[in-house]
Amino acid sequence: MHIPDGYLTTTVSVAAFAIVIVFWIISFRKIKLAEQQVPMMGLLTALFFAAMFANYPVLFGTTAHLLGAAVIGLIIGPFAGCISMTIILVLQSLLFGDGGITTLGANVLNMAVIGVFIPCALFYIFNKAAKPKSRGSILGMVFVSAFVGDLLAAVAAAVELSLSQGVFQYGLSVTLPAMIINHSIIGVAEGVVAVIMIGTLLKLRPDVLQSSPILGKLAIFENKTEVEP
Amino acid sequence: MNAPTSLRDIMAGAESLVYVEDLSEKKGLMQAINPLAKLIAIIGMIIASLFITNLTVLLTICVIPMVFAVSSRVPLKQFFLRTAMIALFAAVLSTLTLFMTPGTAVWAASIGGFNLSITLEGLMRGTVFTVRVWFCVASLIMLVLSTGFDKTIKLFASIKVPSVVIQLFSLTYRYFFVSVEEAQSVLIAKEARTYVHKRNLNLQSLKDLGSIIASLFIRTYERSERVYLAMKARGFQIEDNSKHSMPKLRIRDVAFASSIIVAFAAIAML
Amino acid sequence: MSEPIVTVKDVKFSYPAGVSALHGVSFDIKQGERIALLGPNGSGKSTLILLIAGLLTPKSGEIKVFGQKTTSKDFQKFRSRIGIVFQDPDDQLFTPSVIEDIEYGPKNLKLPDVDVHERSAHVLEKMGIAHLKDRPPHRLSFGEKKKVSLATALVLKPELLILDEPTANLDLVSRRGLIDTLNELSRTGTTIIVSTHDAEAIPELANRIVVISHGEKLVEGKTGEVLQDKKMLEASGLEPPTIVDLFGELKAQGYINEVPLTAAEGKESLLKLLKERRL
Amino acid sequence: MSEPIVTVKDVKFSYPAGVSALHGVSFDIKQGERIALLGPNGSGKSTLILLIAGLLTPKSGEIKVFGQKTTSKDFQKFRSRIGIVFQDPDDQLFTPSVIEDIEYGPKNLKLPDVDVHERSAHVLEKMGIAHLKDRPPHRLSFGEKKKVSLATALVLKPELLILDEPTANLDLVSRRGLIDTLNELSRTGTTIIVSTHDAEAIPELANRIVVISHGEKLVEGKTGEVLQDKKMLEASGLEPPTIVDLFGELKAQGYINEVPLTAAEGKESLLKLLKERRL
Ligand SMILES: Nc1ncnc2c1ncn2[C@@H]1O[C@H](COP(=O)(O)OP(=O)(O)OP(=O)(O)O)[C@@H](O)[C@H]1O
Ligand SMILES: Nc1ncnc2c1ncn2[C@@H]1O[C@H](COP(=O)(O)OP(=O)(O)OP(=O)(O)O)[C@@H](O)[C@H]1O
Ligand SMILES: [Mg+2]
Ligand SMILES: [Mg+2]
Repeated sequence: MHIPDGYLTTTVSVAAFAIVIVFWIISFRKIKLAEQQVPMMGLLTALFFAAMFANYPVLFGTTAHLLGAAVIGLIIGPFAGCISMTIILVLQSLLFGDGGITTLGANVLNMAVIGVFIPCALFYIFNKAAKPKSRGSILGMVFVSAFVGDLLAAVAAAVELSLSQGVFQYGLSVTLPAMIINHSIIGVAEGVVAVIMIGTLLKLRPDVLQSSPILGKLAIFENKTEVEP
Repeated sequence: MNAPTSLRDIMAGAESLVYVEDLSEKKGLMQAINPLAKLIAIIGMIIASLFITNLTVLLTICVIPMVFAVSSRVPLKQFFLRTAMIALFAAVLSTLTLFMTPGTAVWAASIGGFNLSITLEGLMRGTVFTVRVWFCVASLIMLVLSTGFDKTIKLFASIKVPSVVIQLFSLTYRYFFVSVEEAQSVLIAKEARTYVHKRNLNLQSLKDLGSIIASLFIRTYERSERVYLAMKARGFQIEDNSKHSMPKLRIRDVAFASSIIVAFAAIAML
Repeated sequence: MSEPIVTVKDVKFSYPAGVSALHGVSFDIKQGERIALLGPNGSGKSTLILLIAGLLTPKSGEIKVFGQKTTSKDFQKFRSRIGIVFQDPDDQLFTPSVIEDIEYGPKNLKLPDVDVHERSAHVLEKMGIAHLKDRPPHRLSFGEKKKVSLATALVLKPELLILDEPTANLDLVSRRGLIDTLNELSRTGTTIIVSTHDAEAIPELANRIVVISHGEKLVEGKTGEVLQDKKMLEASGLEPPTIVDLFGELKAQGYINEVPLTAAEGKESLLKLLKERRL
Repeated sequence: MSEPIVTVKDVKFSYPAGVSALHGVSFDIKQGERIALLGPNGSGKSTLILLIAGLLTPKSGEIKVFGQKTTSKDFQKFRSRIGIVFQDPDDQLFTPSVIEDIEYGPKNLKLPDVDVHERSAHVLEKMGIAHLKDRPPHRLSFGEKKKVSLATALVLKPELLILDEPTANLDLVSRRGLIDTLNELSRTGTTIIVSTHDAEAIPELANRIVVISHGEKLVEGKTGEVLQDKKMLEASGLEPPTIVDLFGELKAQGYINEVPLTAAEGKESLLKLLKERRL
């Protein structure tokens, strides 16, 4: 989903940067990084950065790699998640040439803003509405959030491309179906990995999730008597 | 290397970074330019190319990244390998255009009742797009290969990125390698004890990936507590006062950036 | 004479950064041998182990394991016959509980359940970790993790067992348990390779030593002989085990003829000597 | 007599899973002391170290460092006076190059550049890692990482230095370098706490020992005395250093009066003994 340089017009690129800068500033203000969180965010970002190199095959011999935006957001919260994903995208662009620099704004908008905030918002709303307690329903919500997040990020990319017809050839009638078909599959993989990861954490280290701004709001954490030191 | 597919990708990522580290330490034209000047010049080149629609002009400017590569001691084979994939993808992406663009047909056929024709305009459009994408990728890759992490950090410092963010970048970079090593060893250890090899994508391999990331996550989380303590013991503060030294902009850096920008602006306005 | 199980022939290896880690190392390991790679920090032991396990590819030269080149496609199949334990125990443990981790391998071997339990019970007891059975691996002390990680490999009874610094961070009792288990495996024909910089532990671990220094093979020989070569060891930043050093001196001064290798032998030989003199 | 720098008073600690790691440990450490926490795997050494560093909070009892409770808010400020090296070197190296890592601390201390360079050059040389200066930490061998991680703490010359298993994975030369540097620091008044399960290394590292077993303090005393108490050590899964064991036997049989602690002393004492007998 990384859009390389040469795919978007300057107008679209600049507009994307403008939106993204607003989110950066908000996120940065919101997280009020405490000292402890600096190494934590750095290390977790590194882990996801590494995990994103793992490719898996999708349709017609194409491959995709993990996006992880939803998982990051759900675990460390949307604001920290946005910063984390941004760091990853910048490193991918400047150290690997994966995704362009002029298109960095658009990539951040798709993957670090839409890809992170949408799943978090969905999960937050679901949780408010349904107050799920069973493992199955919680993980079901995780799946849906991750799936929709990935899909909407792809839709955003399709829109940006279609708005760039000065350099890019296709309009929304082509880009949208293409992206949706592809990402219905990638989205499932994304959702499955998110479910397994969060499921494992629920089992092994619920305390880690308890301090999460999103998952920590789950009803199962509410009347916990045993508190971590 | 006998490792599961996904693992090999992870390791290839780390190796590629190490490769960048090496190249960026060589002595060459691009390595000698101040990273900020380089960034501005490359962005200028990319933006200018977006306004160029003449194929001949585009093909001509493609020489520039190649000249950069040669003068920066980047092995050409590596250079082309790294840039080929994205351009190839752009070419494949353009195939539909060939048929969809109205204009003079250069080739026509009727398949199963459909009238298909490739137009000259379509061909032009597709080629221009592909060539431009290659130019952009090649320019960016030259920035990547000649800069390396060390100088990237200096670049951030010179565009006034907050120091906390720079620290986050450093930590991410450093522990990327730790994560890779951990992922690698976990997968190998697992493989040494798994007797059935599953090559294709299936639920099991996604499950494995998920559970390995989860266990790495727990370890990473716990490690971060110890790293924090180690940092604190050595005087870590969120307002970092150990300023990152930024390389000075010398006359030759300014000359490099401005000449490129002026030249490309001129070409773009042709 | 049986075919060597591992053949390392003029192997050179450099890390991507251009650090040359090994520049031309050759040796053979026969079936059932117990061999120690001894060398100071950074000499290339772990690199050699990764090469033998087929996880790195030599720049030149070749390595054959079970008669198969480690670079060949088919080597994949031989993986399961090799047990490997890394320097860092965390890398080895990936299931939610110790017992699952230990039984993961045997279960994959499709052994009957009874056998799986018997094997795991045996190794748990030997390594003194039976009480940790149901704990999650991340809730263990460093040394406990190390023991569990060794157990996961030992329980498989692989044909070739490769251990990188197995004794680091192990206390006495566990070290004894490890050596016991290695002895058992040896008896059934397992070939064992250990890497270490600690000469002290070698006499009980291995009967042949390959000394590696600065990416080269310095010496290769029987444990007793190599450990007595104090000059060579010190030149490469190592030292003989305390007992060997002490009794080496006594031998040099003509008090004894044979240098003992372990503490127990040493004690015996010294008391004998003193008794003789007293009379 | 000076105030103790560290006071551990009846400290109990359980991990969340309900594992009781320490059940009532007390001891004091005075300024300038070199103390070893000796105990087998899983006895609670690392837990104790984390408690002293203020990373964990005792369930009951209290710990004071520099007269300040580790649980108090103000303890944050004391962090920078404590140097700590964890068992795993990767926790310690968080910058992209060795030299940056070593200079990170001194630079934060706002020392003049000359001093920073002088200090780092000194410690690089002592630990034998000067040639690794510009390498990124991910391109080092395990032992090399361990050396660098020790160097990052040593270079700070902290008032209190805590080392968890410092000698594991270190070869002879580096071990010497470490001991040299610790001796230097000791002379300037640094208090040093090391944890280890390896009695062998203790005589040169510490002059007082606290033996921890199953979460309790078993014994506390001078290095020489504790190491000669073979019964106690063996009961808790440890053993005296080879030399102490050997010469302990000689003493028991009336050959010598004083048990040497290090290999060098041992050799000397034995040769003396043999010369006497020969005459
Ligand atoms: N994170 C944890 N969660 C639960 N229990 C733990 C945890 N870490 C350690 N323990 C347990 O606490 C006890 C003491 O562990 P500790 O790490 O202090 O031992 P140690 O003396 O440092 O051992 P080693 O020599 O193996 O490093 C052990 O029984 C161990 O199983
Ligand atoms: N990933 C790497 N990249 C570059 N160089 C490396 C890497 N790993 C190790 N080296 C270098 O290769 C050489 C051999 O390293 P190796 O890990 O094999 O040593 P070792 O004998 O296992 O040492 P130790 O006792 O410290 O574990 C060393 O000089 C080391 O600095
Ligand atoms: Mg090693
Ligand atoms: Mg410990």
